[in-house]
Amino acid sequence: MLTLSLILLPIIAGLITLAIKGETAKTVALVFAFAELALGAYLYKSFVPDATSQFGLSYDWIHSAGIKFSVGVDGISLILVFLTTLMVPFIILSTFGNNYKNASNLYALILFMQAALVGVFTAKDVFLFYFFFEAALIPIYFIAAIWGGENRIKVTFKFFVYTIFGSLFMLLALVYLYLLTPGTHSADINAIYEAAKALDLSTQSYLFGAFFIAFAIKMPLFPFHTWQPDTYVEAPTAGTMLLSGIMLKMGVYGLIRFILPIVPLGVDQWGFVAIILSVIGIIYGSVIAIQQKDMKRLIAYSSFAHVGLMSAGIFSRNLEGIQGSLIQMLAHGINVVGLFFIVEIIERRAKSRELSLLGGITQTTPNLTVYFIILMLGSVALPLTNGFVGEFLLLKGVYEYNAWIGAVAGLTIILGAVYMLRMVQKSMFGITSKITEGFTDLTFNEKAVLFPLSFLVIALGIAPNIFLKLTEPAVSQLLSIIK
Amino acid sequence: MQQIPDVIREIPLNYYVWFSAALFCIGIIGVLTRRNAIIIFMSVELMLNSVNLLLVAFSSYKADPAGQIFVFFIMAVAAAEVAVGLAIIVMIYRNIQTIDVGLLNKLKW
Amino acid sequence: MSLITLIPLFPLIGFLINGIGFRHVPKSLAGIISSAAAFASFACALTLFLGFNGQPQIVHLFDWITVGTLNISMSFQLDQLSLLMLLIITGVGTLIHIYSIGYMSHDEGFGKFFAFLNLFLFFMLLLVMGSNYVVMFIGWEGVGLCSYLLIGFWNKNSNYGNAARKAFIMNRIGDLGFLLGIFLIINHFGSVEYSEVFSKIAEGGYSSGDKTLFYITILLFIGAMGKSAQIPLYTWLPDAMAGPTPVSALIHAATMVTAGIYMIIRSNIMYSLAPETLDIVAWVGLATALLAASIGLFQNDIKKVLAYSTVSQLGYMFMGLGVMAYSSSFFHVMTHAFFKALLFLGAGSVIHAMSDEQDIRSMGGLRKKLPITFITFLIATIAISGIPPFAGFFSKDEILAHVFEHNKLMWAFGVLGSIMTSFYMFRLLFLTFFGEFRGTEKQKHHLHESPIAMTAPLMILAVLSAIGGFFNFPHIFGGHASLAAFMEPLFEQSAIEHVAVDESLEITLMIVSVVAALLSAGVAYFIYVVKKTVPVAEGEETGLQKVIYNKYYIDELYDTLFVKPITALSNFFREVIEFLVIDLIVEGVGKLVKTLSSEVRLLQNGTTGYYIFAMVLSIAAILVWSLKSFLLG
Amino acid sequence: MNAIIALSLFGISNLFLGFLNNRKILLPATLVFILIALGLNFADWNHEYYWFNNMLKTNNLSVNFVTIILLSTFLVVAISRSFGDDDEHSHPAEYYAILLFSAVGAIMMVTFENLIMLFVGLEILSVSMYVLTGSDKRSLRSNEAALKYFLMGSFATGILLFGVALVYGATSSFDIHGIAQGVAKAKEQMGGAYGPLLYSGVILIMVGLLFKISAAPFHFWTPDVYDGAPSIFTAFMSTVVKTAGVAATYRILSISFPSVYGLWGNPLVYIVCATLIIGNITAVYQQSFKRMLAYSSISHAGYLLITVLAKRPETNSSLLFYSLAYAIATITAFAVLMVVSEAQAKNGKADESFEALNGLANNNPLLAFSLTISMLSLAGIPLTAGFFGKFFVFSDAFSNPSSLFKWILVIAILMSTVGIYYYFKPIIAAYMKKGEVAKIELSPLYKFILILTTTLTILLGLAPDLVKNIF
Repeated sequence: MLTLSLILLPIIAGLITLAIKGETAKTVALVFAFAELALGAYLYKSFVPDATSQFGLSYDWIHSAGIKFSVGVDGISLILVFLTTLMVPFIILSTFGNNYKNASNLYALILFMQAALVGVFTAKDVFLFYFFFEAALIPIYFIAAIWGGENRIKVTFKFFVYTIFGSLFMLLALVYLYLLTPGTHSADINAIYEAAKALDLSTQSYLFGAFFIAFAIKMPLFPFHTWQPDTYVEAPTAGTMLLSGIMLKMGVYGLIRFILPIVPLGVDQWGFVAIILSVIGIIYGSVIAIQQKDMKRLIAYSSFAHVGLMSAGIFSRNLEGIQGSLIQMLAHGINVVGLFFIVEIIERRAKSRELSLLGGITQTTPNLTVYFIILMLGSVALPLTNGFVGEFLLLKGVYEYNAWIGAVAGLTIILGAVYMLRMVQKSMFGITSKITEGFTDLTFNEKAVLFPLSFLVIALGIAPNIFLKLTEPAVSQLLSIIK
Repeated sequence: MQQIPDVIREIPLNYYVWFSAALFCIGIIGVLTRRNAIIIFMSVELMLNSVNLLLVAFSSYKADPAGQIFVFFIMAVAAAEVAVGLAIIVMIYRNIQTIDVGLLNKLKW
Repeated sequence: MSLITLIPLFPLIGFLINGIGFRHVPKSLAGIISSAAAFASFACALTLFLGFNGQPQIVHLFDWITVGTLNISMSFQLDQLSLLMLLIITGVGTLIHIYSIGYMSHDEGFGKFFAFLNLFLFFMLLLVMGSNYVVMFIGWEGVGLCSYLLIGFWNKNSNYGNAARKAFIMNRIGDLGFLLGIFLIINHFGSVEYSEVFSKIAEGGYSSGDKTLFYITILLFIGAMGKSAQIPLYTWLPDAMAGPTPVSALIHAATMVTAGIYMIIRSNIMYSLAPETLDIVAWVGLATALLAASIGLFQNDIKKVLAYSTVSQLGYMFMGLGVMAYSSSFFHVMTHAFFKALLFLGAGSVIHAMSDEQDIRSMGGLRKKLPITFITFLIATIAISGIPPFAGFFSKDEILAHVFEHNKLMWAFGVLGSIMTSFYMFRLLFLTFFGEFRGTEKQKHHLHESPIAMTAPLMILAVLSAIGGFFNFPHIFGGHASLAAFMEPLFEQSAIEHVAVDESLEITLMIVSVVAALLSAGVAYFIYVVKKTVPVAEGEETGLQKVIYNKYYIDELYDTLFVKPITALSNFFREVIEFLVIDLIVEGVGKLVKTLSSEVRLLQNGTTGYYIFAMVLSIAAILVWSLKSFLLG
Repeated sequence: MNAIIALSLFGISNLFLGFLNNRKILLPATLVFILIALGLNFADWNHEYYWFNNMLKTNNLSVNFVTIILLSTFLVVAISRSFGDDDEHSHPAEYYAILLFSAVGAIMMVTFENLIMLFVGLEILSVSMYVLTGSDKRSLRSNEAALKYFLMGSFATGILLFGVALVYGATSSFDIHGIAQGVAKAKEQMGGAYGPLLYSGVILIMVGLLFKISAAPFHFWTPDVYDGAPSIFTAFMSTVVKTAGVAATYRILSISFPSVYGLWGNPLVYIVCATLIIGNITAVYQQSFKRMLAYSSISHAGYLLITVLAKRPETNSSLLFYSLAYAIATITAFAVLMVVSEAQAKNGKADESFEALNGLANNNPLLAFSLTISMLSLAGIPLTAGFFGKFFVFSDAFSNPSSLFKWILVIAILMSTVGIYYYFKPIIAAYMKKGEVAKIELSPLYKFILILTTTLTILLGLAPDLVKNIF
């Protein structure tokens, strides 16, 4: 029931928000988002840390086809559900400084998106998963395409078509697997796992390809990423936060939930290629980020690089890699939302994100610098920040898979520092420029977003075990399925 | 006094089939080569008649009245089609003073 | 709460108070809070030291990262090594905090500065107190962060910012090595706890030259290279002088940069089993010592000279480590902390007096105006030059003696290095404090001795620099080598070859190096005091001098080798791969569909006859194809 | 089956109502008629009856198809807005009557048990459509469309009939089950082989029907006719006619010719692929919303035919679901297209290009929203009925062991992606392009229909079992 309410509450909230016009809409949306967060926290609190799927619930959905509306939360889901419920209130709050046209629609879409995301992370029926996986795309498309920047139409469209293209292949794979299940067929994820055991290598390779394209585009991995920087740049910041903070985790989650257990032989065969692509992505994204002039684009590429590491960790298929990717998903969500918000704050005041035009912000708005540096540290994985735990475990996982690849992937900690420090320096330090002179101090709303996020950066860095303990049984079980 | 079906059966069935097929093809060729809407339409009618012939022949050979009943349906429906078809052709003629189908290519791409 | 936990806690609290409220905590209070925090830690450390019973204590705080069988706990280990480091860090740290109250009094970022200093202390303490490699890594990176923040403290100047970034990034290169080393340790020993890892090695029957240990040690050493500024990762340290002078003293001389030495001593059991690594360590140390010393010969920035000197001294320490003279190296760490901190603080005092002038060509004759500074600076110079009986003499000669046993050639180079050390230090001393004042009138008018907050630490450090050598007074002079004895348990499990030192030989060696140092000091005196030579102005150097003055163009070399190619690569990726290859393929598919569409739609040409023709043709094709068996017989 | 009789009578009464000189009454009357017919149709639920000397047969499947047909007719009539109340050149009574008659033809096409009924039904439908296509007598486009449709349609009828005659010759029956028996018998007699008579007959029947559902390469009439015909009739054609055509094709191929699957299945595979590719690819370039919908209807014929090919018992329900989802979405799209193109008319000519939709969302959120949902449904995006339509179709196709299907699916997927490209054009125009569409006043009925279809689309997209269980 709890899981269902987690999905339904945002939908109801969205509908209510839609009905309310004007300024109150955002407050209503925020209140509901916090209510959802409370539910999420309750979920987290009531979760028993073992490998089982909890708070399960199953209704017949498409009875004739054995497809169920079946949801449940295990450790892996939990961390992502928690991330989703956690970030959305901040994302909504982060928009308070802006005046959007038809704002109630925007907030409703954000809430709908949240429902779909929670759905993706809790679905236990593969078609339900696919359903939410695609459904999540619609709100974000509209958010980005209606409230976005100048090139939004072309860019978001490319994003939409590209991602749908990928996921259609996943649909094919899912249908194929579904038809393998015995009897009147079932789309339950465990039944699919069972059915997939009998597959031979070549079939698994095809399925691997189908799943991989879907998730690789969603995350995105090199070389499927061209939609990503453009979309991040053009989308309104709330959209960018949703995309990078939560939505790309759908792809990562898919790797863990689908590719690893369903096509283990396929991963044996092609996992190496996937890891190589991921690692190329890390280096490629980082190196490009070094020279970016637009802050948003810079963070977009950095996010691209980070996701590459997560994927590499997952494909190395050991406990550290997967645990690392889970904790890193949480951390990356927090960091990237925070960083994008900082860009948004700067853009609100300076009307520009160009690094060459900024500088010296710390002299007018020192608080911003503090938050920026904390978030930046999370992003460059300084120990005792959230990013470190994830990167440490991920790199460890990749290193265990292959020391050389691990070493190359490790370059991320160097390159990450290079571009992040560059960004901080060019924007915050130096002498003030014409557009940064008149910066006003942070507003209460802005602080209300940045402070908790920064707090989380450090808290999660100090006490990652809170989450690692919750996910470990589920991950171990997953690994036992693979072996 | 021979029964009509017997008369029909004096000619081998294959001949009917080939003849109808030939007639049908002539109709098709007519449709393909002519530009005048009326003549095209007549060619279509020719095709229908070849069908009628074939049906009647089969009907006789199989001693099954259903084929001939079908022919009646075809004739009736064809008449309706003629009515509508000619009305359309007239309507076009009124508008552009020609019934050359080659000129009617404004709707394309 | 145990005393051990309190040690890092005090600076953390100090950081939080000053950090959160650095605009609100009154200036007078900020410095006092910070210094008190540092002193409280020192007091704790001292209490622990005095009550230390020789048994390592481990304080387990909480499990930090647990994954499967790997458990990385947040726990502290208190043993001989960490105790000594604690004393140095908190002791010197406290002095520098106090000094900073005076030095930074005019700076608007006063509170922020102390917050950072406290934060640095916190991380440095974590580094040395951690009971496992990962906690060490926390401190390792944390001090790197503080170093970054403090180098770029005056953030309006973008050159300082660049220097800060350079420091952080170069450190990160080393950190990657460290991290990979940790991974290898986990893979092989399943734990990162020192106690477990070392006991596994001790019991595991690893033979000398073991491959795994070689890799581990070399990776860890890469980490040490970054933090302790060894070739090839040393160029950040001279640039780091952009930070306020107390920072240079604390971080870039006394404490942080010695973290690499700490790490190797901590891991001595592994290094002792990896002779190849030790060779590398020794030679890298030697090369660094010589290179940095030679650059130091011609620098004109007072802090730059000291910076290169630091790099050079660190090189000595590594050289000592390379010959397994761990306790000697540590001894040098300790004495170096005293005299180098003192030198920097003295330099700070000079700079303070000179209104932020750092070029020694504009100084001269300051000994009258700054008597305390001068005397303390003199003591430190003597100490670093290795002239008895001051601290540097004992520690450096201990290292050199061990080096001699190991490799005579190396020893010869070492002596050459100490000749250069003595030369540039005295050159610095003479140019700064002797002769005539060469600065502007305004500066001359402004000259004054520093306030008591600054001079008191100078004096304390001067005393330590003078007597520091007696902490490990060698046997040949009738001492007990008490430091070495104290540290002995650390090396119990280590396979150190103990070569009996021939006493007469040792004394000979000492005499050689002391004489060499004195000679070179004399030459410096001759050139800069007697002949009153002043280094030529910027850009007028010639020949070798020019090359050395420009630091052998290493920075330019790195720029060409790494920075420019990466920048070019970045542009290449962005402009060529990203837009011309990948995007073009993706967009190309879209364009292809569009083009196809515009072609395919032409099939729909609007002619009825054509449409019917197409139909007939298709029907014919289908019929022929389906009936081909009949048609072909 | 009383629905057929009732509808015929209602059609005639409609003609009489035309004399009343009160156009207002026509629309509600027709709607009531259709609802009555729908009610009568449900009376056949769970009964298998043969009618008219075994010429027609009703069962649940046919009831479902008839329901879809009548529902589509109802919706189309409801959005007809009395064909412009002030237009003296329009003849609403006749139009409604003809629509009702065509519905009769369509019903016959889904219930036929005898090829005579198939032919009659097909012709009722086709001839009615010729008339309606040309109903805008003064528009040259309408004229041209009518003539093209008429000439090609009658040609196709000829092809169909020739095929019927040949099959009759081979099997001695017009009864679809009789034909199946005849085919089996022929198989027996000829030792597993079939004569060219049967072969050619099957192919020609299939072609004749494929023409009606505009499968490539027999699709050429579709874009021109859909484009030229008045929008309201285009809506009818692309829904009712297509549904009936697919149902008829499915019925005859699956009942009469399952034993010669190889014969019609192999060419159909290529036809399906060609349909998918041509329909989708060509739609990309279109600048006219209406013409795009024409190509879209071609592409959907391709998806529908996949179910015909798949030949599984579940195919029924997939086919029904897809048809329903497609019909609802298409009618919604046309509903929006009609009002917007009229509101944006330039020089008295309705503007059917995508540009006409620019900025629609600003003043007409309902229209824009309905349009969006319908486009999403046509594109097969989740949350809409179209997604499950595609999903069921793909499942059917996948369960067929033939490896050819995997390639069809790959093409179908690629083409679905292409589909998104053009289905999003109107959405983008409505929400993101700059432009101004004055607030369009909609009648309550129109609004109701838009809301109804949109709700249905979403509802079916969330809970397909609502109807899937029935099918």
